[in-house]
Amino acid sequence: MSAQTNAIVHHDEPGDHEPVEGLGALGAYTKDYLARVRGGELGSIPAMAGLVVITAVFAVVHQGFLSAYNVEALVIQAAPIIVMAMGLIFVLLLGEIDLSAGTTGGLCSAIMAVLMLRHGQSWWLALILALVAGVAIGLGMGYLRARVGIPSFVITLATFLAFQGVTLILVGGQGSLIIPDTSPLIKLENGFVPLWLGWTLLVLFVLGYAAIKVNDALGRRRSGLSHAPFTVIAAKVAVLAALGAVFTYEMGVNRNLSTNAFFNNKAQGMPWVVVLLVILYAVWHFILSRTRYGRHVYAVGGNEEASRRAGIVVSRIRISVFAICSGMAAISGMVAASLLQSVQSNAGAGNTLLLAVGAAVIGGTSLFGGRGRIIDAVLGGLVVAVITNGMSDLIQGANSAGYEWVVTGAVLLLAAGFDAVVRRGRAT
Amino acid sequence: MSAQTNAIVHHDEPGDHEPVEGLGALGAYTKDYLARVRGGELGSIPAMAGLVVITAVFAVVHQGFLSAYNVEALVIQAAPIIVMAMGLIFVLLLGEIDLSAGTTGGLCSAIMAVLMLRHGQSWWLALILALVAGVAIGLGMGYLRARVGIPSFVITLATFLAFQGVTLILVGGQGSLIIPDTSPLIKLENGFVPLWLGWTLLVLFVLGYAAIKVNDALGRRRSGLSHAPFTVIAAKVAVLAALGAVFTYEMGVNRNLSTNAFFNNKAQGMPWVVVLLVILYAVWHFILSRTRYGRHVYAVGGNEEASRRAGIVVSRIRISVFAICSGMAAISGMVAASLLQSVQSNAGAGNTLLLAVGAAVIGGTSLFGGRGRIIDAVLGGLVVAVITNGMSDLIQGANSAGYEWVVTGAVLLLAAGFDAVVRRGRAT
Amino acid sequence: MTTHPTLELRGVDKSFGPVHVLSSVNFTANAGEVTALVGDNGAGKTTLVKCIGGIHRVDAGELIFDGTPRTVQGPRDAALLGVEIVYQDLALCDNLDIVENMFLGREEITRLRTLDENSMEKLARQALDSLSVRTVHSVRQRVASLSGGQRQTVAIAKSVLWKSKVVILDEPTAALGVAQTEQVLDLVRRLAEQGVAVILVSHNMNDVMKVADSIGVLFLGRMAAQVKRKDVTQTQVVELITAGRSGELGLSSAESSGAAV
Amino acid sequence: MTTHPTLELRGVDKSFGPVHVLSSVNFTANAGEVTALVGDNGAGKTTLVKCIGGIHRVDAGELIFDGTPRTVQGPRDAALLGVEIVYQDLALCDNLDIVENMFLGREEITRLRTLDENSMEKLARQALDSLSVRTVHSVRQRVASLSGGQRQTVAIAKSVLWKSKVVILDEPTAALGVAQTEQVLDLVRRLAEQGVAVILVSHNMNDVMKVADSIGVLFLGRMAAQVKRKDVTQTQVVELITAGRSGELGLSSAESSGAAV
Amino acid sequence: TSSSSSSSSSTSAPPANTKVGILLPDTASSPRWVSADPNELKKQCAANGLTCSIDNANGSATTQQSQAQALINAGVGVLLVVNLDSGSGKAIEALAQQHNVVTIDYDRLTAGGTASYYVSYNNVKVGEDQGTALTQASQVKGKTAVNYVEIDGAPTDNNATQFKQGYTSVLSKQPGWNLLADQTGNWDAATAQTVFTTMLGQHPNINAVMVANDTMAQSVINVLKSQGLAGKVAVSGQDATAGGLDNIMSGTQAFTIYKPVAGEADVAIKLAAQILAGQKPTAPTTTKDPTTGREVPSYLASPTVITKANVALPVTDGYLTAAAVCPTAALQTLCAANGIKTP
Ligand SMILES: Nc1ncnc2c1ncn2[C@@H]1O[C@H](COP(=O)(O)OP(=O)(O)OP(=O)(O)O)[C@@H](O)[C@H]1O
Ligand SMILES: Nc1ncnc2c1ncn2[C@@H]1O[C@H](COP(=O)(O)OP(=O)(O)OP(=O)(O)O)[C@@H](O)[C@H]1O
Ligand SMILES: [Mg+2]
Ligand SMILES: [Mg+2]
Repeated sequence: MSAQTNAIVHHDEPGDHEPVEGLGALGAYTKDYLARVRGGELGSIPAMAGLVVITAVFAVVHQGFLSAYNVEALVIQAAPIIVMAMGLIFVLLLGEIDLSAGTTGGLCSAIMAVLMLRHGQSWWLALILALVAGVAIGLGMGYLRARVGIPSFVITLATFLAFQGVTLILVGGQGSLIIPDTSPLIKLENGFVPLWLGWTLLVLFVLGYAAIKVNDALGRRRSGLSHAPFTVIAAKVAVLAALGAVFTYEMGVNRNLSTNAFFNNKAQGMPWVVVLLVILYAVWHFILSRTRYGRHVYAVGGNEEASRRAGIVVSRIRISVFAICSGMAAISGMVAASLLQSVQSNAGAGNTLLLAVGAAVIGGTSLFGGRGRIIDAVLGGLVVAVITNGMSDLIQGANSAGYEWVVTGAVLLLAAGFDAVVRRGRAT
Repeated sequence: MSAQTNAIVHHDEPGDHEPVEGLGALGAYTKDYLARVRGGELGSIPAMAGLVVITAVFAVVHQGFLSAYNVEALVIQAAPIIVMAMGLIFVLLLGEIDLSAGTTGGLCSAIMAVLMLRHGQSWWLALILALVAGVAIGLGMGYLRARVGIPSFVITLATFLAFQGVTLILVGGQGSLIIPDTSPLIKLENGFVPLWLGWTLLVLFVLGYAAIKVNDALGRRRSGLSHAPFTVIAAKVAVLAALGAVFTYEMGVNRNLSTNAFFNNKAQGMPWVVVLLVILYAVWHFILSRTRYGRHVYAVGGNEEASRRAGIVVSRIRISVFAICSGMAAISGMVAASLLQSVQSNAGAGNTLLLAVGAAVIGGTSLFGGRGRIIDAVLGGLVVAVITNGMSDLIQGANSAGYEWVVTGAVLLLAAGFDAVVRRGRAT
Repeated sequence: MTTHPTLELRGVDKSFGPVHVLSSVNFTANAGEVTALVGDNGAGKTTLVKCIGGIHRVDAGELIFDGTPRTVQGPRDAALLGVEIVYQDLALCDNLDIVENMFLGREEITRLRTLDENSMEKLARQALDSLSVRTVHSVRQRVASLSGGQRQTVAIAKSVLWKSKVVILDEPTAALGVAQTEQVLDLVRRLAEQGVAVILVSHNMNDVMKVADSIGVLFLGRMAAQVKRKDVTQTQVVELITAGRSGELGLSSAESSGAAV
Repeated sequence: MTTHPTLELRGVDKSFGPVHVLSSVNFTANAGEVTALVGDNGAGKTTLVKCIGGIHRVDAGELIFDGTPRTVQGPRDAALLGVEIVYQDLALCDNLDIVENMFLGREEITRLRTLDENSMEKLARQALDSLSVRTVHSVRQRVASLSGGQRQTVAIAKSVLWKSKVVILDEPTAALGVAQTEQVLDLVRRLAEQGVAVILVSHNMNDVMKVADSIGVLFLGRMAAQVKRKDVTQTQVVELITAGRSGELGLSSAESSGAAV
Repeated sequence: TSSSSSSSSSTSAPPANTKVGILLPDTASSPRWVSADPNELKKQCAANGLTCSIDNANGSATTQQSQAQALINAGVGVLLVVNLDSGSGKAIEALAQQHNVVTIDYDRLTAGGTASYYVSYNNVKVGEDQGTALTQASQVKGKTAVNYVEIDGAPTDNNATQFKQGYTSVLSKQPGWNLLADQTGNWDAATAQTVFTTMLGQHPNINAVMVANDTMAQSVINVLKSQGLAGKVAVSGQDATAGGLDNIMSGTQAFTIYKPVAGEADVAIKLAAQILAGQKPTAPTTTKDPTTGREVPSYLASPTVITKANVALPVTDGYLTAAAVCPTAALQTLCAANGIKTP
C-alpha cells in the first residue's frame, strides 16, 4: 500500500468490527456457517459425503473391506491417483487440461528406472533427474500453450501419444523394468513408518495445525477483524486429532494375514507414502491459499483478461502450472513404480489420466477454471480408489471384466450423482 | 416481429444500403474479405493450410501417398473419425465433453452385430435399432447433465468405462463378431459407387450448391441488403466443381495394383461412405446454420444465462446435443464396423475419442463452447487420418510401435502449431 | 380506475444465504404509466427486477399480474406473462452478431422453417437507426466488438421490439450518450402511451423526474415509499433514497436504521 | 509552464480489421488537472483508453509520457509508467472476493512472504467505506454477488489506492447512485490536487462541466477539439459531441461528415 | 478360393518381388512383439534375401487395417498377419486377397479367415502346459488340497481366452484343487496387483496362483512379498521375460513358458520366400478353422517350460541378454549360481 492511500481514503472508524468471544461467538459462527451452507457454499461436504456413503456400501457388501489390511491397500492404491490429481488441479484451475499427465508419469518413472538399472546411478540421483525431466516436459508444454498458442487439448494429446512411445522404447522388449528390492524407493509404498515415529509425526502435525489456526485468529484479532472463535478452532483440532489417531491406530495393527511357527513377520505402521501425501498436501495447499502465486493462479483461472490488466504475467502463470502438473505426474509415476516395484512399457497409459481428472472433478474442481482446492484431489482420489478397490473382487469368472467395468461406471455415476444432488439441493 | 414494432421504431430510410453489382462489387468484396482475414476472421483457412502442408510433406516422404489406392484408403479411414467428430462438435459447442463417444459407437455397433448374428434380424432393422440405442444413450447422459447436474466429464467417464464393459460382454471372449460379407453394410466402406452414378451425384451436388447460393443472393437483393456478387458465387461454384471432378476422376481410376490371368477384379469408383459423409455434412451444416435450433445451440454455448433469459429452454438444448453426439457416435461405430468387417470387443476404446476430439479442435472448434462448424470435423478428421495413414508405414522394425507413437505425436503437434501460428500471425 | 394494476408485488422477501436483500417489498406498476424504481447502490433494485423476471425465486410474497397471483419459475414464464426486461448486466451472446442477439429466442422463420435472415437483418438495422446509433458499422458485427453504449442499445432494441404488457428497463441509459439517452427516454414515453406498464430503474434523477408517473424508492431492501411523481420534489426523492425517509414520507426511523441487514 | 504534459498522444491510429476506430488522434493530459474525454457512443473513447493502457497496440502514432515517447506493449508496461485505469467493462475476477480483487497484482505480503490478509482486509474495508458504499455486507464476499454499483465501486477503489501519475476512469459513475457519484467526483478532484493527471471519460455533461479543467471531444474516431473548460459552455460541448463542430471549434465540415468510416 | 490365389500369384508374379509385409498386434499382450519377433524376423528376412516391412498396430484394429493397406499399397507379395482378433484379421485377409496378396496367419489363427498358411505355437497347448507345470511346482506338488486363484489375460484378447481354456482344462480336473477366485488382470501390472491384493485379503490361504504371464506374475509376487509369503505360494508365468527368470531363480515364481521366436519366425519367413519364388509348399499338418471348418495348412511348434532347472536356456539361446536378466550385483551372483554368465 502506497503512502498515497492515507491521503485519499477517509478513515472513518478503524476496527469497527469488534469481535466477540466465548459461547455467544460460537453460536453466531455456527449460525453463519449453516446459513452459508444453505446458501450453496458447500466446500468439501459433497465429496466427503460421497466418500462416506460409498465406503459404507462396500463395507456392507464386502466383508473385510475396512480391515487394516485393506485400508492399507486402499491408501497405497490411492496414492498415485491423488498425487497426479494434485498436479492436475493446477492445470484445471486455469481451465486447461493435461491429457498427458499419465504418460508423463510413466515416462519419468521409466527414465528413473533406466538411470538406475542401465546406467548404475544411485536411486536418489535417478529420482531427481526424473523429476527434473518431468518439470522440463511441463515447461515445454506450457510454452507451447502460452507462447505459441496451441490449445492444450491438442498439445497434450500429442505428448500423450509421444510419451507412450518413448516409454515403450526405453523399457524396450523386456516388457518391464524391475526395480531392485534393495532400492529405498520400494519402501515408499511397501515400507512402514515405525509405530513410535508414526505417533510422533501425528502429534507434530496436529500441533502444527493448531498453532497455525490460533496464530491466524490472534492476527485477525490484533488487526481488529472478526475471527473464528477459539472454541471452533479447538473443535477442529480435536476432530483432526481423533481422525488421525484412529488411522494411526488401525495402521498399527498387525496386518499379516497368516503366521506360523516358523515366520513371525509383522506388517505394522502406516506406509511411508502417507507421509509423502501429507507433505505434498501441506505444501501445495499453502502455496495455493497463502502465497501471491496461488492467488494469481485463481485470478487467471477466473478472468484472464482482468488478471492481465492487473499486471499479472499470465503466460508465466500458465507455463508454471503445466510444470507443476508434469512434476507431480513424475512423482505419481514414481509412486506407481514403487507400488508395482517395476516400470511397465505401458506405464501411465490407459485410464490413468481419466481417473485422476475424474478424481479432481468429483472432489469439486471445475473443468472451466477458477474453482478447485488441493483437498479435492485427496477426497476424489480416495473415492476413485475405493471404487476400484471395492470392485476388484466383486464379480468372478469369465467376462468378469465386462461386468466390473459396467459396475465401476455405475458406481462412479452414483457417487457423482449423489454429489450433484447434495450440491443442488442446497444451492439457490 | 409484432405489430407493435412499426409504431415504436422510426423507419428512416428503408433499403438504404443499395447493393452494387459487377466488377466493382467483386473488388469491394475481395477487399472486405482480405480485411476481415487480416482482422482475424480466418474461418477454415488454418485447418485447410495445415491439411495441405501435411499432405504435401507425406507425398514427398512417401511415394504412392497420393495414388488412387491410397487416397481411397485415406477416405475410408477418415470416415469414422469425421462422423464422430461431427457429433462431438455439437457437444463441444455447448462447452461440454463426451468422453464416451468412442465406446458408445463401439457398443452400438456391437448391438447391431448381435442383432444380426444372434437374433437373425435384417441388417437395416439392426442398424436402426442400434441408432435408436445410441440416441437413447445420449438422451440419458444429457438428462443426467442437464437435470441432475453432474459434470459431463464425470458422466461420460462413467459411461466410457461401462460401455466398454457392455461391449465386451456382448462380443464375448472370442474377440470379435464378424459381419457377414453379404450384408450391404459392408459395402459402405468396401463397395464403390458406379462411375456414372458418381458423376451424376457430383453434378447434382454442384447444381444444388449453386442454386442455394444464387437464391440467397437474390433474396438479399430483394430485401435491399448487400449480397455477395454473382461473380464470387460463380467462382466458388467453379472451385467446388473442379475439386469434386478431380476427386471423382481419381476415384474412377482402377486401383487394383496387380492383376493376373486368373483375376481381373477392378476397384473403381468412390466408396459409398463418401455419399454418406456428404449427406451428413449437408444435414448438420443446414441445421446449425439455418435453423432456429442451430442458432440456439450457438447461443447457449456463447452465454447460457443470456439464452435462458431470451426464453430458450437450455436444458432441452443440452439434452439434444448429447443425443446427436451419441447418435452420430453410433453411426461412426457402424462405419468402423463396415471398415473392419467386424466388431471388436474393445471397439471404440483406446484413442478413438481423443483423436475425434482432436480432429474437431484442429479443425477450429473451441473446447469452451460457442465456436465451431461442421466443416471443422471434415478438415480436422482428414488431418488426423492423413497423419495416421502417413505414419502407418513410415517406421519399420523393432520398436517401430514406439517410434511411430513418437512421430505421430510430433506431427500432430506440428500440424496444430502451424494452425496456431497462422491464426496468431493474423489475429490482432 | 377500478381495474387491477398490470403488475403488483406484495410482501416480497428474498435472501441469498445469510444476506437478506429484500424485505416485504410492495410495488405496483400500472398500464400506460412509467413507474420509476430508484434506490441507492445495493438497495435491491436489480434483485427485485430479477425476481419479477424469474431469474430468482422469491422466498416469500406474491407476484400479481392483472389481479391474478402467479408463480414465475423462470424467464420463460415471465415472457409468457408478457414481461420484457432489459437487465443491467445486459446478457448478450458475445459469439453472435447483433441481428442474432436481437432476435434470440424469437427468430423469424420462412415457410420452410429456415431462419429468415433477410427480414431480421432489415428490422435490426431499422431499430438501431431509430435509437440514434450511427456508429455501428454492420449489424452483422459480433456483439463482442461493440462499445459499451452500443451493447446497451442492442439490449434495449431487443426488448422493446415485442408486444408485451410490462417492459422493465434496469438502468438502460447508464452507458448512453446524450442523444441516445434522449431517444431511449422518448421510447419509454411512447411505450407507455401505447398502454404498456413501463418500469424504469435509474440513478439519474433528472431523467426520472422527466418521464416517471410514479416513483418507488427502495432503501436497504425495503420499499421506503411509492409515490406519484406530481406529489414529490426531486429533493424529497433524493432524501428518500439516501435516508429512507423524508418528512412524513418513507420508513419509520426505527425501520430506516435497522432495515434489511 | 515549460514542463511537458504528463501524457501526450500524437496522431494515434487504430483499426480492427476493416473498421477504422481512431484516426490521427492528438490528446494531452497535464499533471494536477482533470481532463475529460467525451464523445458519442462508439466514438472511440474506450478504444483510446485501451491503447494507453496497452490492451490494444496502436497502428500508428506516438504515446509520450513526460516528454519521452514510449511503446506500451501490455498492461504491465502501462502500470510501470504509472498509469492506473478503471475500465468501462470493469474486469474483475468473479471467483475472488472483494479484498482479493482490490489487491490483485499488488498483494501485501508479510515478512514470511505469505499474503498479509489482515492488513489487506482492513484497508479494503476503509476504502469502500470512504466511497459511501454501505450495503456491502462483507469484504470477503465474492464479487460475483455484488450489485452493478458495488462492482463499479470496487473497481474504482482498486485503482485509486496506488501512487500513480496518470489515473484514467472510463465512465466510473455510470452505475453509481447519487451519493456515490458525489464521492467519486470528490475523489477525482482530490487526486488532481495531489498532482495526478486524471482522465475522466463520461457521458454526464453536468459532472464533466463540474470537475474538468480541460475537455477533449472525440467524434467518430477523430479528436474534434481539446479545449479548456472555462472557454466553452455545455451547449458547445454537446454540439461538438453530436456534430463534431460548434462554430469555429471542431472539425471542418468535410471531415465531420466523412470521419473515420 | 484362397489356395487358388496363392497358386495364381506363383504363376504370374514376377520373381523379382521380394517384399514381405509383417503385421504385429500390440505391445501389451507380450513383450515379444517389441523386441524378439522384429529382430528375429528381420534376421531371417535378410538371410532369405527378402525385404520385410514390420508394423506394430499398438492394439488398434483400425491401425492394423491401415497398416495393411499401406503395405499392399507398397506392393508386398506376402503378408504375415498376427491378428488382434479374428474379425479384423479376416477383413485384412479379404483385402489382401482382393489385391492378390498371399497371407499367412502368424502365431494366431484367424477364424473365418482366408489365410493360406498358419504358423504358430498352439495357444491352448501353452495353457495346458502352464496348468500342468503349476501342479508340478514344489510348493504344491503332492499336496492333497490346494487352494488356487486364476488371474487371466485381457478379455478382449482371443489368445488370453485360449490360454485360459488350456490351463482351466488341466486345473479344474486336478483332484483336490479348489478354485477360490477368478479375475482378469487385463495383461496389466497395475490391474493385476489391485486384483490380487483383494484376493489375498479375502482368501489368506491361497497355495497357488495361476497367472497368465510374467508381467502380471511380478505384481502377484509384489503382494506376496509384502505379506512375507513370496516363495511359499506357487506362481505361474509365461513369456520368459527377464523379470520372470529373476523370479524363478530367486524361487518366488515356479516357472515360465518359453516360446523361442525362432520356432515361428524361421518357418514363416522361409515359407514366404518359397511363396514369392513361385512355389506352393505343403505344410506338415492342418488346423481346423473353428468357424468355417476349413483345414488350414499349418506349421506348429511346441513351447518349453522353464523352471529353475533350465533357467539359463533363453539366455544361451540368445532370446534374452545376460545384461537384461542380471542388471544388479545381487542378481549377478544369483545368475552365476544358475549358470547364466554375465560379462
Ligand atoms: N447472488 C447474490 N449473493 C449474495 N448477495 C447478493 C447476490 N446478488 C445480490 N446480492 C446483494 O444484494 C444486494 C442488492 O443487490 P442489487 O443488485 O439488487 O442492488 P441494486 O439496487 O441493483 O444496486 P445497483 O444500483 O448498484 O445496481 C447487494 O448488497 C448485493 O451485494
Ligand atoms: N474488437 C473490436 N473489433 C471491431 N470493432 C470494434 C472493436 N472494439 C471496438 N470496436 C468498434 O470501435 C468503435 C469505438 O468503440 P469504443 O468502445 O471505443 O467506443 P466508446 O467511445 O467507448 O463508446 P461508448 O460510449 O459506447 O462506451 C465502435 O464502433 C465499436 O464497434
Ligand atoms: Mg442494479
Ligand atoms: Mg466506452
